Amino acid sequence: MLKHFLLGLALTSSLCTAALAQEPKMGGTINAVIQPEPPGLMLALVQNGPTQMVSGNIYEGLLRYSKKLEPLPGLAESWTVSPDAKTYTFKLKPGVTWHDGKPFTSADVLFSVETLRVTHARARGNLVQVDKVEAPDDLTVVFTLKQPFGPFLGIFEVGSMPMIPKHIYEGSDIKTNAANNAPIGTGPFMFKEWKKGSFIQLVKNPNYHIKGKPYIDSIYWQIIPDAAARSVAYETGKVDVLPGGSIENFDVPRVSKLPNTCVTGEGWEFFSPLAWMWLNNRQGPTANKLVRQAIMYAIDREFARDVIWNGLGKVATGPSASTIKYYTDDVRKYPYDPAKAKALLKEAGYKGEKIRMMPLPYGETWLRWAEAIKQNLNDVGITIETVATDVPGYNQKIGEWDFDISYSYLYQYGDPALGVGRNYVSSQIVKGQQFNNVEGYSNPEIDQLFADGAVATPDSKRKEIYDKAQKILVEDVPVAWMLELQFPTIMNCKVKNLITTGIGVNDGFRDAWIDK
Amino acid sequence: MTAAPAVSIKNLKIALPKGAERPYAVDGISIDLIPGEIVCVVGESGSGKSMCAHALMGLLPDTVSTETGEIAFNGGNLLKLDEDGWRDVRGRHIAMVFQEPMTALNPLMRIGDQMMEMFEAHNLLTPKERRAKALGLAREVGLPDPERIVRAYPHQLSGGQRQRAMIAMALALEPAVLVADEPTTALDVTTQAQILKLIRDLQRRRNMAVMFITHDFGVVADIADRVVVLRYGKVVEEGTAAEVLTRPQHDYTKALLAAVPSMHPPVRAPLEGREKAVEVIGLDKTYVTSGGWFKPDRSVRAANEVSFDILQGETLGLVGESGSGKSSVARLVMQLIKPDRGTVRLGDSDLTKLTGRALRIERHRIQMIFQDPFASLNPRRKVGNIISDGPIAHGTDAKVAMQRARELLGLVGLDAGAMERYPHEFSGGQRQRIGIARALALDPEIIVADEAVSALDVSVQAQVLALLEDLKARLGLSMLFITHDLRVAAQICDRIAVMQRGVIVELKPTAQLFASPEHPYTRELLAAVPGQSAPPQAA
Amino acid sequence: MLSFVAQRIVKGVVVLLAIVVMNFFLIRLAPGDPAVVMAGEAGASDPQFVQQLREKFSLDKPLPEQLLSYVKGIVTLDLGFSFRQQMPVSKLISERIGATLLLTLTAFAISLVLGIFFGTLAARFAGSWGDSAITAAALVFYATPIFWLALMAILLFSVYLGWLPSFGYDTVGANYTGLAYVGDVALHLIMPAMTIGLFFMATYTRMTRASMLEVKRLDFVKTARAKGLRDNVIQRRHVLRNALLPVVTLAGVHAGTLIGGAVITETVYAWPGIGRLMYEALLQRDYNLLLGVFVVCSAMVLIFNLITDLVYRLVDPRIEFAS
Amino acid sequence: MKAFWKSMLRHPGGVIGLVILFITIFIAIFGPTIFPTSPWRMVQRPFLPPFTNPAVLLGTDALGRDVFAGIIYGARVSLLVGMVSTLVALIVGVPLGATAGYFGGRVDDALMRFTEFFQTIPSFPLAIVLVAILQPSIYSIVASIGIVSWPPVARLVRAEVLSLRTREYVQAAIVTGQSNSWIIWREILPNALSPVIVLASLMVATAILLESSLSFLGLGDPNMISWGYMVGAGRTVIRQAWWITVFPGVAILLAVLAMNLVGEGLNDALNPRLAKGSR
Repeated sequence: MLKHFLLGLALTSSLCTAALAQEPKMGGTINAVIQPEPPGLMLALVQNGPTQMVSGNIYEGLLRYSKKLEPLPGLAESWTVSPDAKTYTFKLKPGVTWHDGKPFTSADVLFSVETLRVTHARARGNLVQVDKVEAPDDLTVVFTLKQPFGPFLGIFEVGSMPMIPKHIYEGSDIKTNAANNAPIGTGPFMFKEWKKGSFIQLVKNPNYHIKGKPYIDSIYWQIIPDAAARSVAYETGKVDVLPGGSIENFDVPRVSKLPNTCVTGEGWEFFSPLAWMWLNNRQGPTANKLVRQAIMYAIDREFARDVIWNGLGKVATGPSASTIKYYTDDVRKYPYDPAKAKALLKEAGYKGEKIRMMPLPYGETWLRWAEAIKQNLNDVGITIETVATDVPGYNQKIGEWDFDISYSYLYQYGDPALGVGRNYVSSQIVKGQQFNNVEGYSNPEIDQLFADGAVATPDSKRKEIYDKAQKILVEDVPVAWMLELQFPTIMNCKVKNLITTGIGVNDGFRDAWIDK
Repeated sequence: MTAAPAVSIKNLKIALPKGAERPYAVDGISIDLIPGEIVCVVGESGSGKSMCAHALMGLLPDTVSTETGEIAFNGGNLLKLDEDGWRDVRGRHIAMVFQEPMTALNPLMRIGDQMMEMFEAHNLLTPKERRAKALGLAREVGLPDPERIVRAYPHQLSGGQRQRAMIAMALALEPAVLVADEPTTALDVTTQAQILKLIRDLQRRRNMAVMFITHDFGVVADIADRVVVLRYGKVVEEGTAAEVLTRPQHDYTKALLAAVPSMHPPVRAPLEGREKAVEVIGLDKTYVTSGGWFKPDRSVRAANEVSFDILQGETLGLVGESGSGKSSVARLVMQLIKPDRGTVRLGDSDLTKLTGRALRIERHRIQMIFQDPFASLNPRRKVGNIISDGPIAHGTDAKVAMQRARELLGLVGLDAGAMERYPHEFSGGQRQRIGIARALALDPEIIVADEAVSALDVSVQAQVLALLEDLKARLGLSMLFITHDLRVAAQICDRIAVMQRGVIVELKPTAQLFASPEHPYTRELLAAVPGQSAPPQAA
Repeated sequence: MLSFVAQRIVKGVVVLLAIVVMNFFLIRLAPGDPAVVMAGEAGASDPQFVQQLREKFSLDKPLPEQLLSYVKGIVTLDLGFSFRQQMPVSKLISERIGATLLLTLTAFAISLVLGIFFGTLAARFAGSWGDSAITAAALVFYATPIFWLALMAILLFSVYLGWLPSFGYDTVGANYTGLAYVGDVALHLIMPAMTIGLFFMATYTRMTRASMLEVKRLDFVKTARAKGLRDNVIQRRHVLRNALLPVVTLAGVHAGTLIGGAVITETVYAWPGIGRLMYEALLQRDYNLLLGVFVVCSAMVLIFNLITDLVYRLVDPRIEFAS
Repeated sequence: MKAFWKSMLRHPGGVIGLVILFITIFIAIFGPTIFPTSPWRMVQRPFLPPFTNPAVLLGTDALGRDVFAGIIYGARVSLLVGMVSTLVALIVGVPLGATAGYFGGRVDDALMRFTEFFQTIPSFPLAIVLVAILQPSIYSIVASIGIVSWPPVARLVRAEVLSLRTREYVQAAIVTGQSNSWIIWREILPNALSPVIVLASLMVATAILLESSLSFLGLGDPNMISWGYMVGAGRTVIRQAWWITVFPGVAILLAVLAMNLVGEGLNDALNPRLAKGSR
């Protein structure tokens, strides 16, 4: 049954691709689900998932990225890199205007960079290597780095570095500026209305800088808090697009099979979410490498993929997802092998001490997964006590290292220097945070490798370094990697060309159109 | 005299549901109700008298059923009527007045509206005429300020006014027959006298046939033309009032009549020179209800400078109508409520000064017998415990206390087997005996009896009174006897204090009080006691 | 009567302040704070970022100081600023409360009217099969978990029959006006209102029935029968009116609590009300918003209690306007 | 006692309720011994429909776990939560109500203000907040349900005590020199018990519903399987696997129904006023 379903999935995806050949039609409205309701739409201030998804239509970044993560022109028409890999020059697209009609210039880029350095934690990290930013003319921006930084061209996506209008925010308190409630960007859609608890409406930007686009007149982001109700809304034709993660996994196969439904797993390449179990390396049985390895053998990851994730995604082989740069699978393998797990536990001298497990409170899928793993671990003789909490409690407990086993899935942003190293180098063992080296793994060799990898040139050198790092990490099992996740986007087949880049729905509905 | 009966009940048999103490509530009763005549149906509780009244209205509860018999009215048999037929009869031809006027009136409707319903029920008159009629009726039954009363709600009226309103309602359609089910039982004695007079007058004026249910022979003597005595659902004696009251034939009737206490106090042994058992000086108690922020507080003075004393071996009666403060005084004396001012002195100790443990210890010297034999015993404790709990609390060994309880049960005329039983297994009179045993268990010096016999049937009442007298004499007790019933007071008290609105208006030796009452209120009370006039002569 | 209302309002304000203080501390006892939550959502959480957020929300100040400034705000009817939504709490609540009031009051009205109707019917024919059917149905609705009922209703009416919309307050993007808009909202309202309503309807049905059977036995009903009144007049005028008193009391208690209690229904039907807002605020540790919702809901409870008391006093002449 | 059972058994609803209740209690106590399969164990392929495989009679859930085992084990948690949280409410409410009712005056005023205060805060949201603060576990759930449900108990007990306090047998106890605590425990509370028992039986039902609602919102104890958890967990797959929600849903319905029926039976049996009257 599972196989049949996968086949169907592939088939519908290819049908969608075939549709590309058609001539886009103008007009129409798309109803999409947004979950949860975003706290705000000002991308420079708020960066959670739903905000990015909605505001990706309003704001734009300098670059976009293909599904293979190659940079594509965005607000920057072209770019050059100096031979020493320390100077990046961007040529901006001429004739771009903000939603209020004012022109978009290099001054806006400078202003955005400086603002984001204050308000956008991830941008701040990404810009650490930047020495200065200059605007020789209205349409040119030059970034000068302190030293070469391999992933630099990968930080200009709209969510990572949105362009915000200088003329509106300059001189005001950006946090309380009234424009935050009706954000102004350069994107293909403009903010129209937000009825709290019901919907957010965006309308076509008639002066968009690509003539003829966008095709759609209006987008309604519908806010429906219950997952079952969301799938009913799709089923009854009230919404056309279910972005990844908006319905429970268990419901995906059924909804996918509804008539006139297209499903795609594409559009997550840039983020490459990788799920793993945090294993506390500091204390308790999980401080022992053998126990951690035993856990890797004990959990049935194929079962999790096939049953809990409906066959979507891939079993992870190590700290990097297979979609990001320098990935290698030439590492130690951990197949499902309870017997080996038991042997390792015996060797480690584990005697059934209680281990606390804190599931990720992100909905039914994660709870089911934790239950399945609990059962897996029970089967090899590990005693698990589940600790329940809600999202804030989870964040706090993770940040304070108050767990034995927990879960997370993190984005990798295409490059190990951006999204992998942070979880394993010892300089990232900082209390109170949730996306760093929470497990407390400390290995000077790894520290050195990641430090070198970020600034090494050329690419082949970087690959060598990261290959080595992956080998060591997989042997040590600082965390138990589980799956490369895929969040399928489900939509009515009349919606065409929705996902065109590696950023997927978050990159806006610029190219989408409706077949009538 | 031989007018045709308005209604005649013939050989009526009403079956009780299975498992009741007897098969028939009413067992072959025949009664004729003749226009212009008041028939009193007399009996003790459970005699089936109320059932008769309800049968006449077609208002029997669903659990009972009429088995045989006939109620002949207007050439038909009422028992054959369907619900529509009954509706036509009720109110229009036969009307009824109930015992408890407070609950018999709808609390959410104005008095006038409830009167007007009478006409509405039978589609008579226009609303405007109905209103005028209601006003007229209110006037006829002597309600003060009728314009205001018809707009008032039941709770705004006094008990007597409510009963007048009920009577007005019953008379609205000039029914041929009026059924009055203990209409004065819930009322004070002075009010009772007025209501009896009202019924009598109206009956005369309208030439109605009246069926008057009562347990009180005093009332019978005042109002009845004819008397029917019931016992266990059967008629034991029937005749004119004069015959039955003066020359009762049946033993039961005789016993009932004999049990009615006389208005003439017996001669009592003088008590001069004895010591004071209790001294009550200047008790004051005011109840205050907060009126909210912008309204004055409302206050009721339950006891106003109340002073008296009781000699050793003496019974002091405290007499008054409801609301006179006599029960409050009993509770003040018992320290169940604390007075605002005043002293209760038992020998050398002042109870009002004691609190907490000290008071609890001293309490055994003064004990109380309560009014309601059903409410005064904890239904969830065995009789043995009820009696022995007090002594045990005072430190008596449990075994000794139990033994003593057994003896006390014997003393009040119950056998020791009662120890292991629960209160609900006893009759009202027996319960009151248990209550007396409980009071005696602590070897008190003084007993406060608060309406101790008021809830009992007249024959049982006589027995309990006799028991009290006997015990008092044997144990040398003093007693504060609170009652509303002057007849009872006359029989048992050495002295009587009459209370009105928190004040003792007169305190005198019993015989003297009855012979020459001084205070107008005392006179009024004495005059209102039913059954003093000679039985009415048969017309 | 005015003094009664004034007195109640002053008492209510005192209760509200106590609720503010208690909940203020209670909410802060929960693990995690809004800064941590927002940092978590942003996918980045360096200490600088969290510290910025804390400062922005004044969470770095000592608790008593925070409380004092919050209470000061409350006194001037300012419920503070929502950390997460970047908006005054009063604005967020006022945007939502209309939907909640519409939902709960409709549910309340439906349940009260139908409940009394069925309860009266059952009491009138006590012991008949109709009575048994009503009583049984009431029991079943009373015992059904509300979220289960909601899911089943969506399946039946939205998916299989396609009669009713499954979510939302109105048809988004339809831009109906006038009567068409009212009709559209009404259509959306039916299922959520019935879901809440059925439970309470069951309660009122049972209560009305029991109360009527009790009143039926009272003396004044006998008086009414002795007058020769028709049975349905007796039932309506004498039995029902008196039987409704306890129902009114209970309904008053419900009317207030309903407003905060619609969390589940609002969630399942995506109804944009404050029950959901409260739950979301809790999950985001949006202290001010959560407190604000509590204060408003509690105020509603007090207002409805007051209304109930006033109604009660109008219906029952025995109670006077004193405390 | 005999009379009590007699009148209880006269009430057909009460009998049905008692039967269901006893079966549920029996399952809660002995079920796990009789059916040793852990409800967490993945025993079959996921989404196996009911009545197709006798080994998993009621089918399997999204992970291939036995729904029947879940119902059996869930009975224990649901009943436990229902009863213990009611007990908590009684432990808070009864002494509070009794104290207020017995001593009256300022004590009464203060305690009743306190009760009103708790009644003013919407109860379900308060329960949610409390569980969130204490973090979901069987203890926090029981505590929160108890905390939000005691005010009606306190009010009922107070009203009962207030009326019983003036009863003559209570006055008799005072007069015979009994202490306050003796009077409250021996004379008053035993007689206030019947309405409290009736209320408690209904509260158990409400608590089971509350627990299921909390579970539905994801605030259940993850170490214990309860019916509410099963419904909550199954709701996302309600379309393809109705049995995952329907069976535990029916279990909740039956248990709550049983408690209500028992409550009504108790009410009629313990309330002589109703028992005597014609029905």
